Amino acid sequence: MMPLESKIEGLLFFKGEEISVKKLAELFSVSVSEVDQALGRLSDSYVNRGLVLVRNGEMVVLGVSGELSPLIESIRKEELTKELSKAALETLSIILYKNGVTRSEVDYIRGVNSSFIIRNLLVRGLIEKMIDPKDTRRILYRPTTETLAYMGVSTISDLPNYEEVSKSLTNTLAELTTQE
Amino acid sequence: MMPLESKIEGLLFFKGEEISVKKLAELFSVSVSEVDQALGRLSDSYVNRGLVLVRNGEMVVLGVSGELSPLIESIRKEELTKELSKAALETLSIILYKNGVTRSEVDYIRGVNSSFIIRNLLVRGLIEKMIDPKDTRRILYRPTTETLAYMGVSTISDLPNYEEVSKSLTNTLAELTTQE
Amino acid sequence: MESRTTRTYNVRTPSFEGPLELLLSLIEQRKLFVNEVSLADVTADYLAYTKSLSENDEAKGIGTVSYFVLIAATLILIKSRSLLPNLALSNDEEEKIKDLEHRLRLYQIIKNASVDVKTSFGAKVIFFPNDRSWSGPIFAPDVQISVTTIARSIQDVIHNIPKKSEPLPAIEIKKVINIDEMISSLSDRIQNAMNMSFREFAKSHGAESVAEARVHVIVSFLAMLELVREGLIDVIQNNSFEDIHINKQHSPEIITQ
Repeated sequence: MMPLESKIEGLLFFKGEEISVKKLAELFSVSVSEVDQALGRLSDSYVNRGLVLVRNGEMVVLGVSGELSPLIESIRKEELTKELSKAALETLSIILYKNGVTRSEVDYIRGVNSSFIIRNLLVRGLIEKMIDPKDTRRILYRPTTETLAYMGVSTISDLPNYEEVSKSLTNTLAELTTQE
Repeated sequence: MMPLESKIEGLLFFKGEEISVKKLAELFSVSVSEVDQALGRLSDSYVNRGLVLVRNGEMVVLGVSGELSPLIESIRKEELTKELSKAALETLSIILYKNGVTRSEVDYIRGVNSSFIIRNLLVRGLIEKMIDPKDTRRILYRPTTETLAYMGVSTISDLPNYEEVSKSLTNTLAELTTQE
Repeated sequence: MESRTTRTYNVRTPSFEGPLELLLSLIEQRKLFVNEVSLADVTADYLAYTKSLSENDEAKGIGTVSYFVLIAATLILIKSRSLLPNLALSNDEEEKIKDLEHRLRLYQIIKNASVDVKTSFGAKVIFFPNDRSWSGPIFAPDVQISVTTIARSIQDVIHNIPKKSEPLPAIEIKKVINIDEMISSLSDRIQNAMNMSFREFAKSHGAESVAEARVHVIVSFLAMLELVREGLIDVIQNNSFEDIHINKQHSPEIITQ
């Protein structure tokens, strides 16, 4: 049986964002003081490790040890300035022309999995997530306003061959629905 | 001074996606074998922890321990598709246990054309293409890290009956070559 | 193309995606090992299934049937040798038989492994973190992003979308000599007649007896399916027991006789 601190560790890693001690207690069906103790043990276990447990009042989050921040900075810079690959440009073009598309739709159109590329486009602020208004469980991707501005396009339908392209994308996706 | 495995840990945590052993060696200005050793120590340190180090060939990534799978699934918004058709299962099994196989080899073993199934597996991110290092004109298919994660194993050799299955596959394939 | 009775038949027949799956299942049903003896044993059942496929299974499409036929040719060789031990086979034919045994063993290994894969798949998933929100997005464009490059990229995307009907796969086959002869004969006759009846074709091979005629029908049938696999001819069968009409492909206007 895995100790509580390990369960909390896995959860914090997965979430990648702040979570309250109270919420942790609820999730694991334990008391707040049990969570407190587990957090203490988790924090101790990170001595000389690459991770650190940051606690801000009632909120906790997992972070990278401060010693590594120069390295993280340089990697982040590299990520942001690296030239976009052909695959990334293709993915961006689908998201531009389709304006509101799920990851699996992008995958289907490209014939390969696009999760890493989408992640990178998100980090670079080129695309953003939105909840599908028709189905709140679905996440759609769309270009950010900055991207449109950068391209000098005031509205999506100004893109070259907009009608034709969006029609053939829609037709391809219709096949996906009939298949399922 | 922080040990190499802790630096790698912090970096993998920050990246949140797979990175090659070679890239790690470059980033920390150490040799590939030093990275290999550090990865071994890191992996060992995760026994009974909430994290797990998944290694797929030359790629490594940090994941949440499989023991926490039910919890993570319950808080995740997107649902996982766990269904695989019989044909997809067979094709995936060939690619998993053979780890690097051409489409015609898959066709040969299954006795039917597998291009449609292979495309589906590519789209789902369960397999990926790679150039055959021995013959750059050939394309090989291999499992993605995602597939190992779906199977709950941190390395390919942890697959069920891995030794036995891959050995009998290799032997049977070798028989065929000697005969030709 | 399908009558009501054939549909009921479909329901009762377990569906096999490929010839190796069918063969292995026939051998395993009999609790036999994969070897020449067991292959000879199951040949009749295999041929019966293949025949029912080509007659009844509209959904499979004739392209899939051809995979079954390829293996059927080798099985007929194996069966012939089991009946006539003195029958001399060419090196090529011997190789084909060995090759089939190998493929079946390989397939058996994979089929068994896939049971384990099915059990483990998704049972205890290792999750990777959500999209990183600990380092919020910073707008970082790339000079390549312009209307021109994006328009070009989307054209590449559309160009690479696979067409719905992909051509029949061109896998390499070493043909059994008898089938080869049938094919060249069939091809020649098609050149001349452009449209002929299957019965007429089988008959024209000059069978001496009823038994021999039956063999001709089987071999001709296999040869014809081989041609279909290669996409050379189209087969039109109006009803299960009716005659099959053969046409050269790309000549739909001369279907009627």
